[in-house]
Amino acid sequence: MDGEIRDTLFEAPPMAEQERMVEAILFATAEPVTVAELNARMPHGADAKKALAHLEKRYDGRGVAVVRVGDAWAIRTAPDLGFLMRKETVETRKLSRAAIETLAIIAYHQPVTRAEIEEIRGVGVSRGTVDQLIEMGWVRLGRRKMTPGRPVTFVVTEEFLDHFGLENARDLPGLKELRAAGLLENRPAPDAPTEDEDDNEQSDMFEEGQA
Amino acid sequence: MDGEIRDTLFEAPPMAEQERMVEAILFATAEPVTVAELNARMPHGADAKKALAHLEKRYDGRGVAVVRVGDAWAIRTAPDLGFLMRKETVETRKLSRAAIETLAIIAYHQPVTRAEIEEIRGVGVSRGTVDQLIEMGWVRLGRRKMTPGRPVTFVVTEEFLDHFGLENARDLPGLKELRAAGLLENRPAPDAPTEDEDDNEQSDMFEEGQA
Amino acid sequence: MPDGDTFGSLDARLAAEALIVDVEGFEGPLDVLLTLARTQKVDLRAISVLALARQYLAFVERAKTLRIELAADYLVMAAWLAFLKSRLLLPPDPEDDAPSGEDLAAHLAFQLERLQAMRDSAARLMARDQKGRDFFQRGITEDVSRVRRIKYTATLLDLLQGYARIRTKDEFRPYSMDREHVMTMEQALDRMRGLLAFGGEWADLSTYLPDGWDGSPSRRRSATASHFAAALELAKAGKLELRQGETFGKIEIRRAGSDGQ
Repeated sequence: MDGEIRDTLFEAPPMAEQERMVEAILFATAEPVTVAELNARMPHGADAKKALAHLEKRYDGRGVAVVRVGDAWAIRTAPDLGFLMRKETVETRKLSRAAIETLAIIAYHQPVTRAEIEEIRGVGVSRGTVDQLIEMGWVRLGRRKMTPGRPVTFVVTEEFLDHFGLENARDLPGLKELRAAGLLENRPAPDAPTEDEDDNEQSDMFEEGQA
Repeated sequence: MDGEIRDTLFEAPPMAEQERMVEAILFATAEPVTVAELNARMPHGADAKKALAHLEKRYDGRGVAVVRVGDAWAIRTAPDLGFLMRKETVETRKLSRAAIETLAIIAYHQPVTRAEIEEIRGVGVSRGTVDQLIEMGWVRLGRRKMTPGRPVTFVVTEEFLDHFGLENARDLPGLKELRAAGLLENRPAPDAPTEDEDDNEQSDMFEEGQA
Repeated sequence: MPDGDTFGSLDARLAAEALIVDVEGFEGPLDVLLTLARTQKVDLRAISVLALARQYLAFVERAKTLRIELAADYLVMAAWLAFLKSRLLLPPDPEDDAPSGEDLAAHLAFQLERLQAMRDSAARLMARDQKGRDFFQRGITEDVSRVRRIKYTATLLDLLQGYARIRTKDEFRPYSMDREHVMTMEQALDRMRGLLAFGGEWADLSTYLPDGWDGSPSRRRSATASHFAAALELAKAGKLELRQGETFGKIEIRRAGSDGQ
């Protein structure tokens, strides 16, 4: 009797059952759910990560798919069926060219300061542009840079990854090629005052920012 | 190639494809969807009703189910997994003084009736207090007393003994032992005048009232 | 390198003319330079910076003739390019340790290539499947309802104290009434020695205070201080264990060696 109680208390449900649970939780929400949260909501001893792997495979090729967004997971409709959802289509505010370019620079160069964005675009970045991206939930403040003045940096959010169907920021299209071509380097101008001590910091922080 | 395009234009997509479509539409739509609406949204010639039947079967026993809501259809959490949609937080609180005293009386005097508890405490015992102790599993109903009115009695449970590390309710220290332990140390000085008692009691009450 | 003069003359003027028409549509001097560079119809890496400088300067000249006011940063760029042009044309001065014209030109080419790369990336990003346009999130969501469950607990000491409290009411007057508002450490030590027999579980030191001493602040202070001192004494003697979760947190005590129960 005592032993039985202990079993139900301390033994995780079978994997098929865990898979059903992950399925129910992911179906119930529009936002991606982290593995930690899944584990917290499932019975003691459950292995959400493993259950997720099973579920992902199960939905392969179906009308909806299990997708990874940063360290969270969500169910989304298959992109090839978008034409059926005309009714659900959300009109996104049309972004200006400046906003789109700024967004791309933040995504590819993150964490990046306003000064660095301006240096890349060769023109001032209006407050409203970054504010708009923050308001849309695609950009947020990152850690301050350890350079004089400790300027704030900008990074992209999980919502950005979710919106563009990216598993994580390393999956940005062409990122590897750009890096190999040296185009993501923060190369100081030869005639710039020589206080740029953060040449390499940029690419280092980029990796860390995604952890 | 040309032929293929014509096929997709004029012939209904294969049933597996239709099933994917129904799946995506039911997933993404904010309300349950009728068969008529499904047909209207799917390519010409599709048979939503049939596709729905396939989908319903596919989700049989899964973490979510295809269910009928009025004359429309939706995907919903499987009924047995509703508990996953509740987040339970446990807050530990100390038992109230009244509850502890009532519990102590039951432990020391079991089996004991409500009237007896009130007599020992010198104050009424609310129904809620005893109910709380019963709900906690520390107190249960004992045999009825063979006195007029056959009142119910209360006794402590195994769980109570377990919680307090007692083999038996008789192991509770007696008055003499409590005194030896200092719990009944509040012995009056043998020569204390009795009217003093009243005085002091008053001042004590006064002080407590200020706290 | 293509002949710079070609760009400096007719072509450059034509290109400049076209740019002037919609100067409002440009996002700064780098944007103009990038557009001009495209007229060279070569890979950005093979661009003639000298030709580009000439094209840009022609663009600024043209604006001046047409009395179109350019923003300051366009003019700053013009001044810098004029300087760069002279650097590129004059033989390097061995005395001068400033960066060479070639270095400056290479950096400008890098900036243009980087801006172009970001533009291409932005276009690729926007061409991806997007949520709410190509793929969709769940339409019917279920909120997680929060249920708060309260678990009540009590220790054996609470129980015994509770019982003692009731019995004391009939038979005894509370001890505290016979004293001043001061409790000595010896008194506390005496009490706690006895109480500890039931203190197998961690309990807040304040639960050990006697009845009647938790009312007025001065009495509570005295009782707390004496019990705390007594607890330290007993801990020193190895009779009890003390712990405090955080600074200013609750001080909890239990009988020494209660672990192995």
